[in-house]
Amino acid sequence: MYGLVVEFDDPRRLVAACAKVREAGYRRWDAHTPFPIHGMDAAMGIRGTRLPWLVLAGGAAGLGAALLMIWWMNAVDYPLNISGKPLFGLPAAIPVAFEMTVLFSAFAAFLGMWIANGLPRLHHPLLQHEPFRRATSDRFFIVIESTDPRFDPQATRALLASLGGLAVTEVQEQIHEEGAGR
Amino acid sequence: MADDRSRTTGASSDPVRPDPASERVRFPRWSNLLGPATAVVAAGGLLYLVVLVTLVFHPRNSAIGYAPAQPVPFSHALHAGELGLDCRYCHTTVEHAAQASVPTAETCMNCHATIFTESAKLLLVREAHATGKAIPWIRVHDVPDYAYFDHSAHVRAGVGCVSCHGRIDRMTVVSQQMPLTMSWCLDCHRRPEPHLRPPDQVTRMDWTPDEDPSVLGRRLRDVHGINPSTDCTTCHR
Amino acid sequence: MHRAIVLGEHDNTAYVPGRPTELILDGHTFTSVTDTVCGIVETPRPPRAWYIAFAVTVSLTVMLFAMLYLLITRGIGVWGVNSTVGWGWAIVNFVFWVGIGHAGTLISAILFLLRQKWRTSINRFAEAMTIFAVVCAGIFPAIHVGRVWAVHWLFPLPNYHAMWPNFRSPLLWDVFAVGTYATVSLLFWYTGMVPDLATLRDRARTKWRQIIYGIFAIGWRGSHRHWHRFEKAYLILAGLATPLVLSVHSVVSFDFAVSIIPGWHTTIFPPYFVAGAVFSGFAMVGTLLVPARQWFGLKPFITRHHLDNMNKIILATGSMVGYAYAMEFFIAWYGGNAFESFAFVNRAFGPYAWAYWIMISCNVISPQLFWFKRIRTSLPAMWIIYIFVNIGMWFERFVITVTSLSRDFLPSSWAYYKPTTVDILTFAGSFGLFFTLVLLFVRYLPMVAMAEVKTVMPAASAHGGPAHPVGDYHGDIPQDDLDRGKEAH
Amino acid sequence: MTTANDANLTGRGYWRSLQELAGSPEFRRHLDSEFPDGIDGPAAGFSRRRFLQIMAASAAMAGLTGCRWPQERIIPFAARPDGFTPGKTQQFATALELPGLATGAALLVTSYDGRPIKVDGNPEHPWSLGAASAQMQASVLDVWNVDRSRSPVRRRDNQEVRATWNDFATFAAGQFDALAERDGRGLAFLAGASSSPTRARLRAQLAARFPSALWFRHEPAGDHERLAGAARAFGRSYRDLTHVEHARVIADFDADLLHAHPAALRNARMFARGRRPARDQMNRLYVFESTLSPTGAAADHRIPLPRTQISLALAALAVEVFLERGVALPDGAGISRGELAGWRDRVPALPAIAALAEDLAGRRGQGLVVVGDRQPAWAHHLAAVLNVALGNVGRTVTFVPAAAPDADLTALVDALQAGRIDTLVILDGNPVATAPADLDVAAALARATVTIHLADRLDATSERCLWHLPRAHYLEAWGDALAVDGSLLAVQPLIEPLHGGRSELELMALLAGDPAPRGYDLVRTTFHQGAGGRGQAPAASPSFEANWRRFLHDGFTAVSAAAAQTPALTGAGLQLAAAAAPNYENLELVIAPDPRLGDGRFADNAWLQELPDFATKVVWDNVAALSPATAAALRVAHGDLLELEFAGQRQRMPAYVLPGHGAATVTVTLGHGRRDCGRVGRGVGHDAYALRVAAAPHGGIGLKITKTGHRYALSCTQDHHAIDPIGYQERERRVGSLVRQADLDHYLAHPDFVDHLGVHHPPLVSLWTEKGYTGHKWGMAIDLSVCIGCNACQVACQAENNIPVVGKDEVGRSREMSWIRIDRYFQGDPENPEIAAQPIACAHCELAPCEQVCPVAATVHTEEGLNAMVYNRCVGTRYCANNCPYKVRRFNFFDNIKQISETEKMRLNPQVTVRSRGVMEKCTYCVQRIETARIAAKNERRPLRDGEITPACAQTCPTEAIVFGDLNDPQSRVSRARAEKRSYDLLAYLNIKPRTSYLARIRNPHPRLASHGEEAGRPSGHKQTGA
Repeated sequence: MYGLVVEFDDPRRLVAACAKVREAGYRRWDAHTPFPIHGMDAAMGIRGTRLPWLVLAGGAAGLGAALLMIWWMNAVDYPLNISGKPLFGLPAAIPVAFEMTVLFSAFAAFLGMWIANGLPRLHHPLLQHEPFRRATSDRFFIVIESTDPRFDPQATRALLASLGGLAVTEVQEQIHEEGAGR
Repeated sequence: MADDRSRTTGASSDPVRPDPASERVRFPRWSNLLGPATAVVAAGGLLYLVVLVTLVFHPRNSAIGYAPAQPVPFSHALHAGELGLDCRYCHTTVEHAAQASVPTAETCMNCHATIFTESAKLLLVREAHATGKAIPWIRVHDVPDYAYFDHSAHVRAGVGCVSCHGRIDRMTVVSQQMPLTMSWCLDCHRRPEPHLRPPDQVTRMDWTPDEDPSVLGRRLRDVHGINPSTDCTTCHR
Repeated sequence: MHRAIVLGEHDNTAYVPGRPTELILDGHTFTSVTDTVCGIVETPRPPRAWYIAFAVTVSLTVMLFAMLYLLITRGIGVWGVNSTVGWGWAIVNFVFWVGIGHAGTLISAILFLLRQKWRTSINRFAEAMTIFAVVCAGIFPAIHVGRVWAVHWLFPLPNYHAMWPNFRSPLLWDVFAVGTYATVSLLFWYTGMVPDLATLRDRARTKWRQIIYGIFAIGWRGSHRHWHRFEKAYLILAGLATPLVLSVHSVVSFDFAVSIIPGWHTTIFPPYFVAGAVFSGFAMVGTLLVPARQWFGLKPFITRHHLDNMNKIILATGSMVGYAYAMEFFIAWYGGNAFESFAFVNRAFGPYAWAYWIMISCNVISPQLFWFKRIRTSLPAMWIIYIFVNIGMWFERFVITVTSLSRDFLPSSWAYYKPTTVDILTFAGSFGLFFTLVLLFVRYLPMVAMAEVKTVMPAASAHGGPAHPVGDYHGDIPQDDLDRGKEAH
Repeated sequence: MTTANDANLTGRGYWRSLQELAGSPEFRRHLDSEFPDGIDGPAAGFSRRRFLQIMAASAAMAGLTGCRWPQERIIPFAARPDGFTPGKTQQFATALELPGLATGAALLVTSYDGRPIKVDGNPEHPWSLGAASAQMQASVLDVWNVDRSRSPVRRRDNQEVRATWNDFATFAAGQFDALAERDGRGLAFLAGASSSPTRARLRAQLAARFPSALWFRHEPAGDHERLAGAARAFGRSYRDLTHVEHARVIADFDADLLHAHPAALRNARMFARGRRPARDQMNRLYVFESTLSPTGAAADHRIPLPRTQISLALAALAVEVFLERGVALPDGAGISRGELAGWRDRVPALPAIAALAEDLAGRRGQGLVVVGDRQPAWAHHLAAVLNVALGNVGRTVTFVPAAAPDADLTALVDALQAGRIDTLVILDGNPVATAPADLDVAAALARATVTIHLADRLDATSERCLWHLPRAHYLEAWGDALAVDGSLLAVQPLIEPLHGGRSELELMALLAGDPAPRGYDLVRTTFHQGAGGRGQAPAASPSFEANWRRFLHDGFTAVSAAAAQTPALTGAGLQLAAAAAPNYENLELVIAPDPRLGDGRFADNAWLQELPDFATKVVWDNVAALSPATAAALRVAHGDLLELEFAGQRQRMPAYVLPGHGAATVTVTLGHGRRDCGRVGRGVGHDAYALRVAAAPHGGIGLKITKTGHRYALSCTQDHHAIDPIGYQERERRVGSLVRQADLDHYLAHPDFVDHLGVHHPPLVSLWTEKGYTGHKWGMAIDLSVCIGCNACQVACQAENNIPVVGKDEVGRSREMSWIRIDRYFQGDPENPEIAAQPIACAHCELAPCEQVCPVAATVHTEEGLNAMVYNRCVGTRYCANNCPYKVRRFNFFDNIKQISETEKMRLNPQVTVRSRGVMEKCTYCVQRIETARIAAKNERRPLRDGEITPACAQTCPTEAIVFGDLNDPQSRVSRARAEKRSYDLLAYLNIKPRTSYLARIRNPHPRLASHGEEAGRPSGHKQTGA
């Protein structure tokens, strides 16, 4: 078994429920919603991500790479007298430098975010859980994984049931194929 | 009416029920490797492309070693090597013209009027000499037509024949030894020292300086005021 | 509560003090939003109109490639350009398409940072349009060079000529600017689309839809820990895209501004080009949205309020452009440079006056009609004005590029430029490509950003009342919002 | 031996080396065109040179075989001639007789591996001085023309049958022996004008063999009037020899002294040397002409008149000089003061005449009065009288004896019709096409049983002759000629006849009974009998061989100054033939040879066809030129297709409204609209011979014009489209600052006047420290005072730099390729404007706007400040051209080099890369010459000398208007030129620091005459017009 799932049809209840689950001291649990809901971070106690720092690093790298490239190519490797202008002039380098800064930071943000989220991940027990199909449309879920230290089939099920959701269901690790693979 | 449709569906809170007809597709566990796999393939492919372009397609590989069979099996190894003929004996204009010029049949006959007069290999030469119909040699060292190379300028400056043509004196069949690419030319135009020698030693194939070549090179530069230009117009007109 | 009805549509354009406008009408629920938007993609057969349109655009696209083949096999000579006017329609089209490509990112990024909730209904569409416009734009700089097979020399790739590109050239800046812009717009668009792709995946009926949408949804599960990083990344991308939008057309304008040609050599160009780009971009978005919302039942999402806002932006940017035209003239006169002032007199009264006055009437006069609310909210009126603006902005680029070149310093080399059939068909072809992509988009991808729309629905707020767009964390909620949130339940 | 360079003759080699190309459509098209049908022309008669060409070509064409780039062949000589270095150019002295002038021009022809590729003037010869006209230079192209006839052709019952020279020899033997039997009765020769002594000698031989053979002369643009006039004045026919260097006052009556005159090259040079802008050092030029000529443009006073009124203006001058200025009538004037007085009321009153008379009378022996070939004999006579009276003869003008012209075409036609001729040998020319329209030569030819035509093409005349014989080009044949000063010139071949042609001399010798004539021997014999070896047998005189060699080396033998004759007047009566002035009802027609195509002999020359006409800037066409007022009066618009009717003849021509054209006069030019020439010229333009009548070969009063209602598209290199009012005003406003000029007095008063004609701008500073130039610093200076816009530089550049010809349509689209162009501006009164000519080529700006915008660094600066254009790096964005303020960059919109035949590719200059499709090109200051000179100097371990490097344009410039050199050498000519006060930079305010600067034009008008177009000359205050 992968874990226990409770389904909601109203974001407000979900927020309240999340707070309870957190107070219950679970760690390996998560909420699944079709859209980001205000106040969830607080309710779930999610700490701010460090992504911005990664982006900053990316941008710096882009800027450095650009300036270095321009300077080396036009002023060092094959210096050419073009319009009698200096071999390397910052003003002329700014547009390219700027663009490369943006490009690198954008890649940092994009890749960084997906990698941190552990995506792409096409295979996931929840994706095989039939009711979960509406998690991207109009239903809201709380999942507590069976690997959580505090996980106890009965107690956890009771807790979830008490949250005022629609139904509490089990999510199997694997539906077909070699039964319980771990 | 489009409006209506949206309103009705909007009104109905009937949720999307998984259609029994469509069994839900489940991606197998290994599909989680697709992400990393794509990344690896992309990176690898890029690397491969770079290697391909920089190493495989480089003229170094396409051009070097080009050794076409010539109409007359003339051996530089024999003439320049064993017999030790000076390059300029045949390539007469190398010191005062852009082209080194391939010798005339007459030049060949200077000797071959008296030796190997019957040799079958020399048939074309004798014929050429008799009829005035030239021998169609095949060009080996062929720079692009928009690049203007001048032998005299280089020979007078003291760049040895070897530097571009290699050990001709060891070639039975002449083959290209250098890439003859623009970057290759530039290397020498930027740092000529290692290739400079006293002008009288230019045609000596086996010449080696008795001091550090770059030191000698620097001295020769100063003496002869050699400062090769990397201006485009030096080679492209 | 009662609402004014215009043409059987709810008019939510009225400003009621103390109450924010409803952005989603007809009491849509999360479910119905999903149904409506996904429904468009999921219908087995699209309306016949779609097939007809598709047939037309595809054939135009084929013609585009035929023209390119002709160009590459015969030479630039098949165009109308000459020794005096070295740049003709190719460059005009390039600037035109790049300009159009500005609305998308502007709507997604800048309006996002400005907390403009109404953007959520149209940003997906606008972003898509951006990508397609940039694709069309990208074609022209590549093919307008004399030796297409050597065009990769514009990139700093190692080579055995030991040669590097010249980073002082605005054309090289273009390569980087447009390249970056295309890439970032694509990332931005795709990132925002992943949750909706997941929705489509989960609703998919057939195997292949599940697989394909499944792959592109990269296993999105709506985990809130993911949403957290997602929002941050989205915010950052928006923050990056905003200066990018401004930079791209600035750099494009450098192609002209950095030169010495009278009429090109103008410091006002960067802001003026950006304003013009936004102007033309919104016009193109409108041109597409007005029919789209009609055909695909998106009126509740893309409401008159949205269109009204867009028209206001068009009015604003249109006025900026008009100001720029005036200022150009003023500076030309005030600067006292005989060549410069002639360049502008010649624009307005020389051989190309016809083009100039088309530009003025379309770009400066027609958007002024949007001062009138009647026109601003009338679908047919606004659509016609959109078309005018599109035409006018193309002519602006034509006027700038061609008139300046055709009469520069030495009267001896003055010449007149006439496009050839190839020029014209190539341009028409680029429209074919653009609309082909648009049609494919509306057929296979969610036209409205469902996840984002849901966040601005009343039911979405944890405190009740309309929630705030993604990324908006600490906006405090006015009291009456809370009340209305309650009364909704 | 062929070289890498030879391969680029095809322009293809240029591609092969671009690996990227492999996939391109370009590549595939090459594959198709890779194996052309070999070399044009028969491979018979293998000579070494011939062999070389073929091998060179085939090497160049050795297709794209193998994955490496294609194999090139190296074809060494079997035996290399002495002093020949493969790949190095050689120069040979030769000479060319231009159509109609019957005077030779000494030339120096450059040959590369046995292929003549460029023609220049012979710098040693005093009447060429290294200059060459556009026609002379373009003549090299005709050698390689693919439409030249390939073999003799015999006509059997209207079937053309290819024959051989042997066939003809056998035929001739029979035919002419028979003729010799009856003393050549019924035999006639038709020839062009020629000064060749050998031809004279052979003619004597022919006369000896056929005593009663008749001789006729046909020159469409001949100098009969000149000779006749001289004959009346001096009792025998002379040609006047002008010595402009001694002339301070020059009166040119329709003579185009500096351009179309037999001595134009030296005249122009000496005229220029007499234009130093200093007190009492400038000559003064008065020009009276109907249509606009370069001489007119250069004049201090230009008086446009109908052609028929010009001789009257001359008469008016005579009246003024002899009656008002009290100059004594010379002995044998042939007219009395009384008679002169009678002229008074018959001549026009022109203010300029009084001034001119004053100048001439005030400067006895320093004046010069010249009259053009289209003026009547009496005018030439009168001019002679004036020159004698003013003491000019012997100082500014001397006389060279000339053979009296033979009977003309009319006489021939009569003789033929009268059946007095059964065998006609046409040695030169194309009478059927170039005869007056009212002279039916074709029918007349039919009356003769045997007609033999020697011509370079199967033309209209050949088609009506029994025999057509291919004529050798002058660069293929031996010959000789007399220069304008009477010095003997050598005509020697640079190449074996490509198509087995023979020269006029060889044919004459053959007919004279020499079975196997060799041109070499013919000329050598003449030389031996004449200048060379005083009669002794060659073997006998040791000096002869030396003389002969020297003769061939120099290309001429100078004549002693004593040879200049100053004959005395005979006193033959001077009659004034007054013609009524034309008016708008009764227009005057002027028929003149085309400045480019001559009488049509150059119609098949693509360079000359695409050379913009000096005045109209029209290419690939000729026009009916008329003045704006005339056009307005007749309600004719520029570009209307007109129907001209003159003396019962009709022809359609497009109207060209030409400022400064004679009033009520329409000028048309000959040589266009030929239907019987090769591909290049066939049907280009409109045939003006159709309007010509034998009675009035130069036209006359009585022209009727009707509008056909059609418009006609003309291709011009300037004013591409009808200009609107705004553009017109702006142009008027700018010209003064582009072409800066002033009258001498104003210049002397304000030497710095040029600085006040440009934009007033703050001091020009760069935002960065500018690069200094140590070592050489190439630059150019162009003196607008002496540039006469003769176009010679443009052709020189075209030949030197392999500049493609693009054709009428492309020029119409403003896609002409010329690297140097001559801008021509009119200013002021449209009826008599200022005309300014300004050569424009790349100025190699130090802060070149073109360079910074090139994304691939294909155009960059060299250490010596050249603006280098690297074709093989160019990707063709055309950004550089856009950003060039002078618009001197040229783009290859199509693959121009593929348009020309493999044969013609043989003449491309291997020292210059052939540009392919999609690349930009422009003037390089002839960098190939710079590099060659530099390497030579380096090899000799010596510095470059000033003047050692001369770009093609400067080399050929008749007036030395273009000077090139090192700006870092204060002593160099260019530095000194730029140091002059009147030197200015075009568009300097852009701070682009051009390396080419201009010297303002200084004019020297008569103080009492308000100089026309003075607003151009005198800057009124500090107006801000352009740069």
